[in-house]
Amino acid sequence: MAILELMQINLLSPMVLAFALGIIATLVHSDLKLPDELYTTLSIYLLLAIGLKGGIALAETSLAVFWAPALATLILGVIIPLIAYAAARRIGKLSIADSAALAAHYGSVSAVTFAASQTFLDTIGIKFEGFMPALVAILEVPAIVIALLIAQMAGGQQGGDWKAAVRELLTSKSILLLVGGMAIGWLAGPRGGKEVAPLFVDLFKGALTFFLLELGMVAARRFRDLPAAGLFLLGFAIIMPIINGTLGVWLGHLAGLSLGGSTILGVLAASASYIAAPAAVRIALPQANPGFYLTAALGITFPFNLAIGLPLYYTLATWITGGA
Amino acid sequence: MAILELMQINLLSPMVLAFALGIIATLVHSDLKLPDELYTTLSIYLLLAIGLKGGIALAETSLAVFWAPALATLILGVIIPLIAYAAARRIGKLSIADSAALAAHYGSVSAVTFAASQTFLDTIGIKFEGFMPALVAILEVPAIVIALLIAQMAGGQQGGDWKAAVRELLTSKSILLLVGGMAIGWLAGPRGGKEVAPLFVDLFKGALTFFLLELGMVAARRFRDLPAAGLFLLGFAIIMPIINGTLGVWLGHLAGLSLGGSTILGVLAASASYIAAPAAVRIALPQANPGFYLTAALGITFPFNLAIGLPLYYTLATWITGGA
Amino acid sequence: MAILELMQINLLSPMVLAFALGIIATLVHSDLKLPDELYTTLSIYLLLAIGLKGGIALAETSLAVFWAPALATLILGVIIPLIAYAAARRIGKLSIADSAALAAHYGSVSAVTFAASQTFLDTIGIKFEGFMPALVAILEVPAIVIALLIAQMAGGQQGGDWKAAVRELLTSKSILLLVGGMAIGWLAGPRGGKEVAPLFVDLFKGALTFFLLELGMVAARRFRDLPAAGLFLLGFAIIMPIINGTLGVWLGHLAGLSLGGSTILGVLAASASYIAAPAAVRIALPQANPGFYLTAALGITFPFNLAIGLPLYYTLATWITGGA
Amino acid sequence: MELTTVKLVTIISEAILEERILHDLRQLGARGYTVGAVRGEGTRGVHASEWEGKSLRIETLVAPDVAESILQHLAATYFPHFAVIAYMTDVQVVRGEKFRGQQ
Amino acid sequence: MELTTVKLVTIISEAILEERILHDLRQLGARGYTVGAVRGEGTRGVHASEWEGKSLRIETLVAPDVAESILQHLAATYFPHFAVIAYMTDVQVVRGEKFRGQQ
Amino acid sequence: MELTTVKLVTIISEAILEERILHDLRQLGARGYTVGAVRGEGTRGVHASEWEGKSLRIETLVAPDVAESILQHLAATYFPHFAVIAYMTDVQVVRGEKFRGQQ
Ligand SMILES: Nc1ncnc2c1ncn2[C@@H]1O[C@H](COP(=O)(O)O)[C@@H](O)[C@H]1O
Ligand SMILES: Nc1ncnc2c1ncn2[C@@H]1O[C@H](COP(=O)(O)O)[C@@H](O)[C@H]1O
Ligand SMILES: Nc1ncnc2c1ncn2[C@@H]1O[C@H](COP(=O)(O)O)[C@@H](O)[C@H]1O
Ligand code: NA
Ligand code: NA
Ligand code: NA
Repeated sequence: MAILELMQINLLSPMVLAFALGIIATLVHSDLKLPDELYTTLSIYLLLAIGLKGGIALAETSLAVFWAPALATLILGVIIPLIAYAAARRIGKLSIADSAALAAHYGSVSAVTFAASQTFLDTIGIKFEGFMPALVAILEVPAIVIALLIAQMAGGQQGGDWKAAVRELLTSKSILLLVGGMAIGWLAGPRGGKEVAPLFVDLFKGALTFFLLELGMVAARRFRDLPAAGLFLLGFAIIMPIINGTLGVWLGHLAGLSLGGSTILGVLAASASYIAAPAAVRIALPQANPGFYLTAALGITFPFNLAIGLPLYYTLATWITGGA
Repeated sequence: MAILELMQINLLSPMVLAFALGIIATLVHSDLKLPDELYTTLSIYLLLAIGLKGGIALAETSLAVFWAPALATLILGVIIPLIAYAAARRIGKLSIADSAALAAHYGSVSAVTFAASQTFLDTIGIKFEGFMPALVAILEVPAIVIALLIAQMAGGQQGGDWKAAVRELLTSKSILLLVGGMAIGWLAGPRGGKEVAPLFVDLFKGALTFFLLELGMVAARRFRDLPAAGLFLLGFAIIMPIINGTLGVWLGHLAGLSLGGSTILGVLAASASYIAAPAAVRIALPQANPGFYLTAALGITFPFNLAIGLPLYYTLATWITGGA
Repeated sequence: MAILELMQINLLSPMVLAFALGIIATLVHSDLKLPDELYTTLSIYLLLAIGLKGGIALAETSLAVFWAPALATLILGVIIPLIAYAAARRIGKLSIADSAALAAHYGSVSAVTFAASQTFLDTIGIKFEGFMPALVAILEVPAIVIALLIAQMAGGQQGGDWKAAVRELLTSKSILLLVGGMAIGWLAGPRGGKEVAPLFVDLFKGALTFFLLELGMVAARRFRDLPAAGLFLLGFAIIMPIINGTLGVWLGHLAGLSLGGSTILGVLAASASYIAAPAAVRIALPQANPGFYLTAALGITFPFNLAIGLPLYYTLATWITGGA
Repeated sequence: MELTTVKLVTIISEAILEERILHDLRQLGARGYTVGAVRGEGTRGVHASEWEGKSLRIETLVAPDVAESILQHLAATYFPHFAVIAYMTDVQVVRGEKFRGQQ
Repeated sequence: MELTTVKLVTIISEAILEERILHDLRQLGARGYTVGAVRGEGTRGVHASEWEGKSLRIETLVAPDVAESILQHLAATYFPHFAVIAYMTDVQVVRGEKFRGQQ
Repeated sequence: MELTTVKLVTIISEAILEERILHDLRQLGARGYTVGAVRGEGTRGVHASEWEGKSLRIETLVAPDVAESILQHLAATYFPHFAVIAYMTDVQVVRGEKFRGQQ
């Protein structure tokens, strides 16, 4: 399929359309407001469901197949924050704290972007490795830790509580649900999984659609901060994912992932965290400006990946893997 | 089927029984209380689901089939508020503001009553046009605008902010979700729709049942205001829907709708809004007494339509359409 | 199957694993927190779903089959609080109020433990009578009333409002939803039930898993009060359910219940209430220490029953009923 | 603008007592109240209703004598066995008669 | 530590008026606000927005003259037809300039 | 009835600081607290935790000296980088010893 056709399929999925509806709702100042509790519930559900499915798949995966993709993911978790930090500090002339904060966000991963990529590949009929959620868990933490380390070494870290941030990170709900869900899936196996499939599998895409409606409203509120963020941030939030995505696809291919698997590793690399990273950064780098990192991650990169990134990284993957 | 048999089928549906349970819960002063957030979530879900299904159907409907029912619906949206206003002002001797408020509520439409009518027809095995949700959207707004216009022309409108009310109305969550859901369904088409069907189709009746449990409790709290509302309002809230329902069925038949479609247009005409209208009226006609319009719409007309109206309008439709 | 194998199956169910994940989340001080509204919603859902399924089954049950198990259940509701009160007062030397409070909790029943036992029997492929939820409703109230009576006769009841507590109990949400759900199921019958089955049947196990995640966190918070509760309470909260469970299995067998039915009656007898009883006791016996009864019921007995009790009572039932 | 000083009484209570306390307030002369959901910790340790949901924060604007009788009543009725606290403060309102009424 | 006394204005209002009241507050010189969800009952009986969700409890810390003009404005604009009440009280803050500003 | 005057300290804070602030309150001598969920806007623009949920409204009844040390501590520790404000006021309670304690 040509990239334009892929983009059309992607843009016309209920998921992306719901995101667009959320944006519209905010722009026309609608009184639509999803309860905070619904948002929290859906994010817990999505993380647990992603983990569960991954755990069940992992139970049937041999270490021989898994180690190379896992290593590739870890490498991404080290390299991306370094690139992101350098770009923000050298080219963008941002402060140490702001640069490290961006590095943490772009090095880590967005579980919802991951979920959207699964759904996208399902729709166009491309298979991928079942253990991909395990890579989400592997990629989530290290980049944040490395970014905080950079900040500390560069002397930009004052007033923040570094150790508290790492502790918070490891026990954060996103890690706990993802890893916990995987453990449940792995221990309960396919038989246990089948019992809860009506909730955790069948409803997944619908729940994701609902969630993206809310996320569209959140992202649109970020748009207001775009002018203040400036041109550098806009460029950063679009070019950085393309670089990281290419890197991810390529490393995935080297590590032996399939076309679908390489696409998803590209998506993971390209995506910017907006659950784990903001919380950790707020604690460890309180002087970093949330107006920068949240606007970039949630206001620009997330919509970009959702609308354009998914078909783009897939097309890249067909080139790099030679179409299979 | 005889009307008594239809009424029995309707009254013994889980939906209507849940509504009754909600009423009982309030009357016995149970501590049962559904979280407000659940109520909000369910109403968002129902509106979005109604819109989605309608949009998918609309994608497969030709304008040649659609224009006549759409026009009939618009006509209802103009006539009903005029009748309702005249009845409230002349017969009921209510103030201009109170009369216009009632006109707005009875001219507009209750999405939940619509959903219940779909479920009822499903149960007795009667088909209807897939584009009916589009008629819900068409009927929701005009009547409210016309009622506010009447109030302004009659000089009863003081202190309210008319323009703000119409703006609020057009961007209100019920319009946004209904129209937005239709756009999503229309653009995503049957393929996209199938992906989210486990959430938005399979769970629909269950969610409606849950919602009606809450609505039963809300309606029962309205019962307390019944004595203050007086005999006129009680009559109005029962006779008005019968007149409007007959009008709706008849216009639907003239416009070429099937037996099921005519029944539903009757239900739409008969139903009274309690989401869009109260919000708009509160802004534009603050001096109107909510004790009147909410008690009538939610405390009398809604239960009447749910328990008796559905089989009644269907029976009317079998007479008017000649049984097919 | 040997008991160890049964225990393994039980411990590796998604349900029990989710409970364990909730405990871990609390022990590592994770920021995971399910919204209160989700908790409330799930508990309403579970009670309504249990009732519904029971009501549908009850519609197909003849009184000839039902009266003996119902009587056996009533007897349990009278005997268990007497045993529990005597044990707490004589052996544990607790105050009259604290002893009666424990009696109320252990005499009544935990709907979630019941749901877990259904799921457990499903998993190991053991059938049970469909009318079991009716027994949950029968067992819920009497024990609490009897316990409050004991307290009053023993003179330990001061300052509490006995009549208010019983009124509160009979209109409490757990009774209302259970009995109301049964009435709906009974009236709507299998046809109506099928319409709402995607929500109330298919999603049941998934919802239970979600609920147990939260309950694990609640139970773990109770662990902190364990040292203060003392050794007697620990023993009471483990030995009491074993005694009651044995009694329940045996009476169930006498009343003609199947292997599965006897197991479940054992589970009902063994389980301790933590929805209806705490609310009633708080009103009627305010001087009883919640640190005792909640810690015992929720912090010890519930996890014990969930992890060890289910396979244990089933094994007991295979012995007592002679394996069928 | 004529401002009047009335008393704002704030009560933090277990959720289970809601109906009871609101009833008492009305009896004692309060003509309105506002309730919000909170959670908290004090000296009494665990609440029975803790895991069942939130506690309540009840506010009522009343005349000074009503305020005193409310505090007195709460202290006598609920402080011994329930997790309830209450305090009052002076606030200024427009049209004080709405809150003072003729008790 | 230098403490300054400013006015805390508390408004209980139907949810439907949120945007309007917050807009008014800004116009009248408030430089911040905090909103919580509450429910309640007063003398006016039923609210239109009652079943649609909660009422709001809006708090704003402002200079005394701003507080007075807020109360005056609310009394004139909303008290007649809407379920709105408002009151103010003195509170002490560190760094009062944040709340007093140069209106 | 013997009424005592104690200080009510109210803190509006990003949710992320909850554990930290409650810990500080205990250290500084508070013997209880009440927390509610709110949202708001001030001069500092966006919160990091904004989209992650609500802010918190923390109230604690304490002796006057404790109140002052809480305000001082918050101003020094959190005001520079976090969206936190705090204020205190006098309130009257029955049985003040519950809140004053022996710090
Ligand atoms: N010093 C305090 N400041 C604020 N709230 C308090 C204080 N002490 C108790 N509370 C509140 O009152 C409830 C009951 O307190 P207690 O009876 O001391 O356990 C607690 O859950 C808190 O919400
Ligand atoms: N005396 C009062 N004390 C506290 N809150 C009140 C009082 N009167 C009214 N309210 C609140 O203000 C809202 C509107 O009151 P009203 O306009 O009197 O119906 C009510 O829903 C309550 O939340
Ligand atoms: N003047 C004010 N009145 C009431 N609340 C305020 C005020 N200023 C700030 N706040 C609250 O404190 C939070 C942080 O404010 P700021 O640090 O100024 O952004 C806001 O989100 C509001 O909830
Ligand atoms: Na990334
Ligand atoms: Na209508
Ligand atoms: Na029991």
